[in-house]
Amino acid sequence: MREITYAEALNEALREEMERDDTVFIMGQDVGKFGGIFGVTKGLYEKFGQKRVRDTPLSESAIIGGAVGAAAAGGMRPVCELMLADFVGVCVDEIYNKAGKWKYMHGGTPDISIVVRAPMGAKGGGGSEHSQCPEALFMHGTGLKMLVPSTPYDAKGLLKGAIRDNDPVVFFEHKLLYVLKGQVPADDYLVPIGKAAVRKEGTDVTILAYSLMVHKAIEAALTLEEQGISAEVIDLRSLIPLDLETIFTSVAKTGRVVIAHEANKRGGMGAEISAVISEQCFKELKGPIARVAAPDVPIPFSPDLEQLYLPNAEKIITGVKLVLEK
Amino acid sequence: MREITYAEALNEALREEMERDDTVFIMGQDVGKFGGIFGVTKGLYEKFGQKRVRDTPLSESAIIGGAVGAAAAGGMRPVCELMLADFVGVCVDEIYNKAGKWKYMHGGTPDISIVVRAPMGAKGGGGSEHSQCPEALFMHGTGLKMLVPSTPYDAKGLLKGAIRDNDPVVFFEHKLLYVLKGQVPADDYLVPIGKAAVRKEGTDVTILAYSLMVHKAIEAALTLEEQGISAEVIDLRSLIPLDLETIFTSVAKTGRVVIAHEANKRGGMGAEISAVISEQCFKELKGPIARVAAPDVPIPFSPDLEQLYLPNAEKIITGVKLVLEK
Amino acid sequence: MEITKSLMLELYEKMLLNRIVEEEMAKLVIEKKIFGALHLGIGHEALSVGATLPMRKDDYLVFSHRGVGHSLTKGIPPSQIVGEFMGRSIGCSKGKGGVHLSDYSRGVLGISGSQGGNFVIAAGAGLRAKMKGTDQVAMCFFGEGTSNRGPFHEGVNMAAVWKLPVIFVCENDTYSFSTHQKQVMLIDNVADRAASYGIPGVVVDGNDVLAVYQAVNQAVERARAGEGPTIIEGKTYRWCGHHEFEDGTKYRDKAEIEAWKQKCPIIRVEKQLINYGTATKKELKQIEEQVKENIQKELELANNSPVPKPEELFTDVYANPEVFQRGISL
Amino acid sequence: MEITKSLMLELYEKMLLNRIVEEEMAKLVIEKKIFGALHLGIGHEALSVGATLPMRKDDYLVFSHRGVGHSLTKGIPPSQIVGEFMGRSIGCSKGKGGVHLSDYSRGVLGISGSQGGNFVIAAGAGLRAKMKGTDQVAMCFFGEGTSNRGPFHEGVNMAAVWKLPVIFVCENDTYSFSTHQKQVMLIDNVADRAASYGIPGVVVDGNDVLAVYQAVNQAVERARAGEGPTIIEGKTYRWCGHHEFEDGTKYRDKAEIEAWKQKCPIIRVEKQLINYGTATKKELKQIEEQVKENIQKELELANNSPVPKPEELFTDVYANPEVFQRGISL
Ligand SMILES: Cc1ncc(C[n+]2csc(CCOP(=O)(O)OP(=O)(O)O)c2C)c(N)n1
Ligand SMILES: Cc1ncc(C[n+]2csc(CCOP(=O)(O)OP(=O)(O)O)c2C)c(N)n1
Ligand SMILES: [Mg+2]
Ligand SMILES: [Mg+2]
Repeated sequence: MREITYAEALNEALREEMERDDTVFIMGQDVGKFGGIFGVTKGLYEKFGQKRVRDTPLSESAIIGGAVGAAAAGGMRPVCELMLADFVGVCVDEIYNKAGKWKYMHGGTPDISIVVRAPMGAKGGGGSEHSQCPEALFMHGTGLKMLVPSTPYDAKGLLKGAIRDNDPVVFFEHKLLYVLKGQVPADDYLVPIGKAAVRKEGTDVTILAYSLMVHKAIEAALTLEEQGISAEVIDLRSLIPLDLETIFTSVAKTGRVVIAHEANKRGGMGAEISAVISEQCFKELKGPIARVAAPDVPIPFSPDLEQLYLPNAEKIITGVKLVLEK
Repeated sequence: MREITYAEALNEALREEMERDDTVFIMGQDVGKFGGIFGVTKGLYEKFGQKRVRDTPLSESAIIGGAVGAAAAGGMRPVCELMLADFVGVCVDEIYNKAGKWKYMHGGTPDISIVVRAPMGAKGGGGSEHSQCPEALFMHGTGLKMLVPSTPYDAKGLLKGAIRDNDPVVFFEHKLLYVLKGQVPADDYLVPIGKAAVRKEGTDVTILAYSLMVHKAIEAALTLEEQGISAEVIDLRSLIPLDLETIFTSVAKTGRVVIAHEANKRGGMGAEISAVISEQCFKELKGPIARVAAPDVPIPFSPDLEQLYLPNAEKIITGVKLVLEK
Repeated sequence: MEITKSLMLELYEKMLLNRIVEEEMAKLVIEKKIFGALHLGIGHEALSVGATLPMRKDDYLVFSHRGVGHSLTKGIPPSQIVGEFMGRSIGCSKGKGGVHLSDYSRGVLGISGSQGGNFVIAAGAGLRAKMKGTDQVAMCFFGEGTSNRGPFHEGVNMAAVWKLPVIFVCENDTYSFSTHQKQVMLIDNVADRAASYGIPGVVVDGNDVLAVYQAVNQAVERARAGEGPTIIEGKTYRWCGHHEFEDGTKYRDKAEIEAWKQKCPIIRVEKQLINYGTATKKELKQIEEQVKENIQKELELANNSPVPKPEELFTDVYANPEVFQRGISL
Repeated sequence: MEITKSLMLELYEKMLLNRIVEEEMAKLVIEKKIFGALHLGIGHEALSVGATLPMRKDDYLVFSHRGVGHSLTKGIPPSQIVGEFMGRSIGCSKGKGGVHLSDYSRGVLGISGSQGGNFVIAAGAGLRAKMKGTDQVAMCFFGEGTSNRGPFHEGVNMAAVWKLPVIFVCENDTYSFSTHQKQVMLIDNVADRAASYGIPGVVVDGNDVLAVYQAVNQAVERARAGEGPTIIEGKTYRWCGHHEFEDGTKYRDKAEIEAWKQKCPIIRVEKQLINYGTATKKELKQIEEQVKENIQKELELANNSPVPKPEELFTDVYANPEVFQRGISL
């Protein structure tokens, strides 16, 4: 199969869905002729015109609120691009309260069929306000779905699914993944929302990860393998809904869990995942659940400090050994 | 000792701190002559004038961002009132990113000595956008402190401490608590930030709660007592920092934990608390950690549905029995 | 445009309907049958009715917390509005929304609990109409106080740049809760802010239903013709408190309130009808009787409606409900 | 006000400093010694220097992402600015802020990573000055693109209503990243939005450093006198890309860029100095030599500065660090 990058895979998903369904359109800053700052919307303006690939003012409330309005008013499927995931902070009301609650509040009538795409993560010298992984903010939300693909294949398949989904989907792409190449079918396929993928089988410990961290987890698992420790790596892919079945099956097998994410630990995704496991798999657990995550500090600018800040394969290995010892 | 209400206790804290320190001032909608919609700032305008008790435009970004600016520029201690906690959604960037990160990002220089007060919770027919308990949104934040008093005594003592603290403090008051009466010293005292309170001792199970839920937990514990189950009730009071010592000591004693909060469960406060306990007290745990929380749906308006939605003593009892059985 | 007798009578009838339904709702608050915050629009009727009536059924309506009159005028039956506020299943949002009224079959998209969230939603609805190539418009009501929130700026600007068919209607009643306009903005007319976006801004007497109707109608025509948004501001006054938990006298002079009551928009149109010989007292009386009779029936419908079934708590969260997971605990 | 020779020379020197430091920084990006996004202000120097110089050391400065020139003019040594961008401990934010430059000893409060967050921070700084009764002012720089964000509206309005000593300076370079002003707003002048807040709005030639200096100086005087905020807009152009990861030619004509380079603000002041006989070529050359020499020394300082110590990762989060808890895991 041909190999393309994660960014190209996203681009293909957008193109195919826009061809298939003329209610799909794009809104965001510099997504038009410029093609988006990570190139994800490249060529779409030329193909679909400015009506469907809309450069917006620097107005995130208007972008997301406008998308909610267009969807609620009937039948539109806007795909919004936030320039960086950090900027969810200026439109939490629109995502968390409007997109997430307007269906319920209004007795179920409008489908808020929007997708909010946002590039997250540290990539070397972005600093506290340009490097965040804010997914945990939405975990507590209601009415939202949330996807975090780690491969080009999933990027395409999940984005297509998100666009076709009638519910609002927050879609986080890791900046460092855009250039990652992988096999991606040229034709139409969907990756089901709410299904995790077992990336490597193992029997001693379960490592749960998503987005960029999946690759660190696999790296860790391969090193552990050499040391005689068999780690199972699960790529969650979908944070809302979580694929509890796959998680629980693995925990039942290994009895030990490490959760890895790039965002800081306190109140992060790891908290919910850990809590749900200890609620439902208590008897199967042979040791504490470790969270390998960034410390609870803002993201430092200095690339040297940033490296210390970020979780990586080595820290995952330490985490695994910790839960195996206890 | 005299009894006053939670709202009066807060009012007293504000008055005393404003008398003590002329850098303390208040900003918010209708906090002036009107005295705030729950009466918390009553009489302060008359006493301190419009310079220090500032009615603002309907502009939450400007309220919180303005407070951050005033504090960062040097030595001011603004206390902001959001009319309802739900409206944190429109100023997440200011609270989460500016208040929480500007010290670190700027190499440690400015103290962001602000307090953000916000009335939270369902009180009968507020609906999805006027009843929320959004504390979990800030649990993941860095650089913030977060307080959630459950009694008039703590309301005064913690608010005074929050105002004197040099760090940004998010301070959630439950709407239904404003009328609660309790003993409150007329003089100056502080309740230490970061210390939980054991409200009732017990040996079979630890119930962790905060804000309004503390009262439901005590109610549940008294009923359980009659049934021969001895529950320890801990009022967390401070969510950031969490008093892990008190929590762990209790868990070591009981081995069983129920966490109760009003907000919905997924990604809520209970997740972090559960995760931290299962990380650090795994050996002491005799059963799964249960979270008694609202379901993951927006808050329904209908008071009948709202009652079904809300956690209460009965649900806490069910939760306790569940963890005792497992 | 020509003002016909039938239009005037319709305006009159809708204003009466608006007024009386709200008066009844105020009683239901006292009877503790309506919960939560009820924000009465009594005094605002020339705006709620005069600005909503020029809309078609398929136009989009987004209002503020003070939206009972607008909803009635857009055609939601009183039983469904009152029932909604009572948390009953007859409610237009099945009792789940309360003050967050909506009726998607009539283009009523709802309100934003966080004031000001509506500007951007309305822009989005306008965008939908424009992209679909329909000639629908979106109407966005808001208070002068709310015009100081950021999304006003973002929403109006986006609508302006994209020439979206949106009419922003400011119900300027001088107060935002207890706060006087002069405390929160230096300019007198919210509509003057239109200049920041390069669109027309119009100020009208917000108690003159005909003036409102005409100004809005013109803006609607402009919007349908693809010429973009307009800001229309009507100066009016709310007679009651901000909501039914306070009576509005703590921060406003009795004399000021009285003076505005003298300018009652309903009596004004009544006088116009009679003075110009357009209608007789008897005709108007008949309309009033009919309105009242109808309201009583509707109230009964609301009152007899059951509360939502417990399972309703869990429905309508997602379009694809299989998402739902609640785990073991409670 | 009188324009003295020494003022003109100071403006010239600071503009040169601004230009050359940024040119050096561009090289450091290529050498991979500067990481992250560097947004050069080359072309904007008449604004960054002309509008910052009227400030006192104790005045508050809040700028946008394009803030190197402003920081230099406010007195932060080049070593500390470049060092910050290099992530070194000499940096004015100890290498923790990077593009989020600050220096609280010089009133430089920093930038908002989310564009537009600065308006409300500046209003707050102005509020602090006003409440303390000092005559300090706060200066808030922003781009024309960012003037479409909500906090512009909220921050300027609050400053206006409370008559806060804030000067909002728009560096209008027509583009917001790749987006032309005409795509995102219908009016030509951002400063015209001042009318929405009842405050003065002034448009100046943003490449004429003397015009900028005078307009800003007047606004500063007005602010110090307690008369409230002003919006000043200078029309200018950025010569480079939005940041150093793109060169700005994908969405802008080469001819347009060239035309603006012809209007170089530094050459303009150079010509003024020489044509009016205020200074000789030799004098200017001497200044340039000095500036360059100084910059070389400063760059060396930055380059020799160590990276932050590992423990720095955990400091400066709280004023009371005992808060910190990280639990067992990693
Ligand atoms: C973001 C936000 N802040 C505050 C409130 C609380 N609130 C509701 S209505 C209102 C006053 C609105 O005044 P105005 O816009 O003039 O409308 P009016 O009530 O006069 O009709 C306030 C402060 C809110 N709902 N949302
Ligand atoms: C809230 C937010 N949205 C988007 C961005 C990304 N961004 C940074 S600068 C910029 C363009 C700003 O344009 P303008 O205000 O005109 O300033 P200029 O770059 O031209 O100096 C954008 C879109 C951001 N930092 N914050
Ligand atoms: Mg009003
Ligand atoms: Mg620009």
